[in-house]
Amino acid sequence: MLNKDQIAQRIAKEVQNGQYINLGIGIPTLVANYIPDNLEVVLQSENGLLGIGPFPTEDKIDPDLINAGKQTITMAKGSVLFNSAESFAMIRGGHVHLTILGAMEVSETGDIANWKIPGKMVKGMGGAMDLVASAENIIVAMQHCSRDGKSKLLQKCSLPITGIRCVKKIVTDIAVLDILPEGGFKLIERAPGVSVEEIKEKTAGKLVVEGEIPEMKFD
Amino acid sequence: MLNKDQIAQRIAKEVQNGQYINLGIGIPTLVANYIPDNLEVVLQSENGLLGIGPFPTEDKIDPDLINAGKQTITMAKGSVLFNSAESFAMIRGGHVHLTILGAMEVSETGDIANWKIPGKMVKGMGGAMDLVASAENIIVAMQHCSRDGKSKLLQKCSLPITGIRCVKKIVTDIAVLDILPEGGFKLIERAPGVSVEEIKEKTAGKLVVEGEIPEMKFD
Amino acid sequence: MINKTVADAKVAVADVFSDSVLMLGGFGLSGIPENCIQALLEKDLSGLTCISNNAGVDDFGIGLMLKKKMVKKMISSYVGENAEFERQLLSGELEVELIPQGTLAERVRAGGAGIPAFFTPAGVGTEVADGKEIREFEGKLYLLERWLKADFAFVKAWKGDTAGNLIFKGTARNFNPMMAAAGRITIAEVEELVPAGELDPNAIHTPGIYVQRIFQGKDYEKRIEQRTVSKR
Amino acid sequence: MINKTVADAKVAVADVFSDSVLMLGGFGLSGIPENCIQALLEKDLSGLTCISNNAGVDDFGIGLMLKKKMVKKMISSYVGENAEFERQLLSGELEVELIPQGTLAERVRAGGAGIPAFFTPAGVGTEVADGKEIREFEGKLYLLERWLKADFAFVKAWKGDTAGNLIFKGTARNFNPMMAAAGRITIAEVEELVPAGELDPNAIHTPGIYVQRIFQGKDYEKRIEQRTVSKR
Repeated sequence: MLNKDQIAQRIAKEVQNGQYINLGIGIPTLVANYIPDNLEVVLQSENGLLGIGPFPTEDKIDPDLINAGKQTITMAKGSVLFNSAESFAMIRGGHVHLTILGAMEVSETGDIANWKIPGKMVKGMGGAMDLVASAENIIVAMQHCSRDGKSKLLQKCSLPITGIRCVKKIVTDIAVLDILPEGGFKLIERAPGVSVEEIKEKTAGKLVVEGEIPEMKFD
Repeated sequence: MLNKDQIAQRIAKEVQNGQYINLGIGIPTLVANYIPDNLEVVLQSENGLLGIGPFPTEDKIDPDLINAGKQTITMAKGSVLFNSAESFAMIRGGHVHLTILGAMEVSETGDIANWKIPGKMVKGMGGAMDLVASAENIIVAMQHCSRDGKSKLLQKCSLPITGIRCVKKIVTDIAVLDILPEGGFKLIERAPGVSVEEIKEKTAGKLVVEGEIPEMKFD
Repeated sequence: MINKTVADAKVAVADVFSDSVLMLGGFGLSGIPENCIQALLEKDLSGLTCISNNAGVDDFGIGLMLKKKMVKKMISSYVGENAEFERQLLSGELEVELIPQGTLAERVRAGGAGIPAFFTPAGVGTEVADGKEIREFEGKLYLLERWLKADFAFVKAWKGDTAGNLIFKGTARNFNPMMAAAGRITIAEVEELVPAGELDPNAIHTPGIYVQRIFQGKDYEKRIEQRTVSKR
Repeated sequence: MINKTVADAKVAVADVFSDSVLMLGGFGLSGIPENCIQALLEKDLSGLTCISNNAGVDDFGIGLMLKKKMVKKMISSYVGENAEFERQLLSGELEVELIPQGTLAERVRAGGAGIPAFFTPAGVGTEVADGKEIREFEGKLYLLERWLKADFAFVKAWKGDTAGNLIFKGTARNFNPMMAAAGRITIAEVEELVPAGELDPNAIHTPGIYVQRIFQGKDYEKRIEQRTVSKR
């Protein structure tokens, strides 16, 4: 089973040179730590920055420079600032190549639920609905099952939906899976030591297994 | 009968302190020369400038600084540059207080025709349709009659329309007229030496004359 | 150039009335109109509708207005951690309309730009689409969304001039420029107010045409929500 | 930061193909992509659709492309004085779609911003409204207008960096920023190309995300259409 950093590390392998990328809060934020130095990519913060740098040292903290998770940040070389309308124009217009975000549930047709649990205090969808409705390529980082052992990869989401037919790939603590255009979770890789059988058991939606499923490799 | 400069001079009297103003090509451009120095107004150029200054001296000409008539200009103190979408956002959003433009015909309900003559080469409407559809206050500068003596203040425009029910006031070479909300050209002032009779003769649309009509005064 | 300077926040907000619709710039606590919020707190107001991406925290920003029960309705994309907010929401004292962040930004932009409605993909297939017109363009589904406008917009900029031209700093820009354009009366507070003509006309973010009043604010706290540092 | 520099205009336009849809920045002859237009003239192209506010003059700008009969259709707001344009239009060789200038700007902006359609008041009651959906909002009539996008967008900036970030000068900005965002492939030519990191991130007009290729142009003529001077 992968820990959060390993999920992030595995997702980082999907990053390609020259991409503009939006990283959601949580595990997705960790992906930045594993993007190889030889790749030139630009991280977008939807509150108005292209070119997120590392967190600041104590003396460089600026309250006027935060990311979408409200954390203090720095700007990378060549970065650019803009307003929220321009930021979502970029997102909606399909200019961001890759969006990585967390989820509570994903359906076998690529629907995602990640903003609301009925009966609990609703905090709002923030930019998630815009991101999932707009991005060409969405990778979800999530735990395969909830704490009480229920699969979060379902035939149909049970929670209120954030967006429909949008997720392309999922990296969980036990597997990497693609969403097939015709529907279904296609198993691509297993976490080290995890069997196909276990993944089958833990996937409530339609799982497609073809041929030998390799174990993930970490450098 | 007023000449073009006098029409501009009369229109300038309608300008109020603190207004943002868009001046069309032709007579409207001349209005800038007659705005009293004690009024603080800002002239918009819809190609991307608030704060048009005087024409440049020979040594100050900059091909990257033109007005909507493609004339070289300068920038007034406190001016600001922006793109065409922002410029028309200002116009469409009703932020420009006063629009002054020329017309070929105006109807008694405030329709204006000023962009196209059937059978002649069509050059395009430029920003005119946006301006007339958006502005709260539109003043038209025009000749009362065409060269062959036909009235240009009509019951209904004969030429293709630029915008409907938008003109509020007209200043011609012989009269100042308001468009009444219920329809009709209400005569406000006569040009020096021009009789009400003559204005009646030259106005094809419904003319409303109430009480004594004063002569225009020029300082 | 038209001079829009007013003395201070108190003068600037003098005519704000109960039951009016307000827009307040900022993302989290970054770029919020601190001085105007303080001045609003000192007025006897109620029934306000506040359009702002977030709702502050319990003891800062819009959170303080909630605590004083000035706010009837919040229109936001994310209302975050705010115990008093939660209490009022659950008790039914406060009405909340949650809007996707990009849709919120675009609706406010549309309000300033005279666009009464536009189509966006955000929210298709979700409860956000309930009751809204859905239409297909080039094989993809979109929702029709309406503009947002306000009686008063409060924005916070880094520098401003007496003509109302504004320059923001860092990510404190966020919703401020669109809200400046969407307010019937827009009040700008700035860290540094300079005479018209001192800002580079080519580097101004918000043209002064959108701003009706401007003043130099003071005592900015600029509270940080998530102080995150790296060691090196 | 991603390096988008290409050697020159010739390399930048190498894959432009016949029958493609182009956007070209500029207002009149101000801010037009002179180098790219020259490079396009040297290619064997036909059937192009050109979206540009104006159509150049007989011997400069898009006028030269018209003369070479590369253009099938112009989408503009004002086509001005251009004898060859007029001849081709009257003979039926050239198709022209005239659009109100603000609608053109907003349709291009919508193309870049992923807004497939929006309502605008411009053109209500005129022939521009023919065949378009009309709807009333708050007592006023509006037309539904669609986005515009292009296979290639050509923009001209004053300064740019290797990451594609652009700063324009004066009123030469005009349609360039929206077109940069609305092109599938956007090619920026700049008067001065600097390494990424040298432009003020807070003063950039077009974020580099919209630009796929950038090069430093040369021999800018910057022709003036209406040279107007004052004596003092």
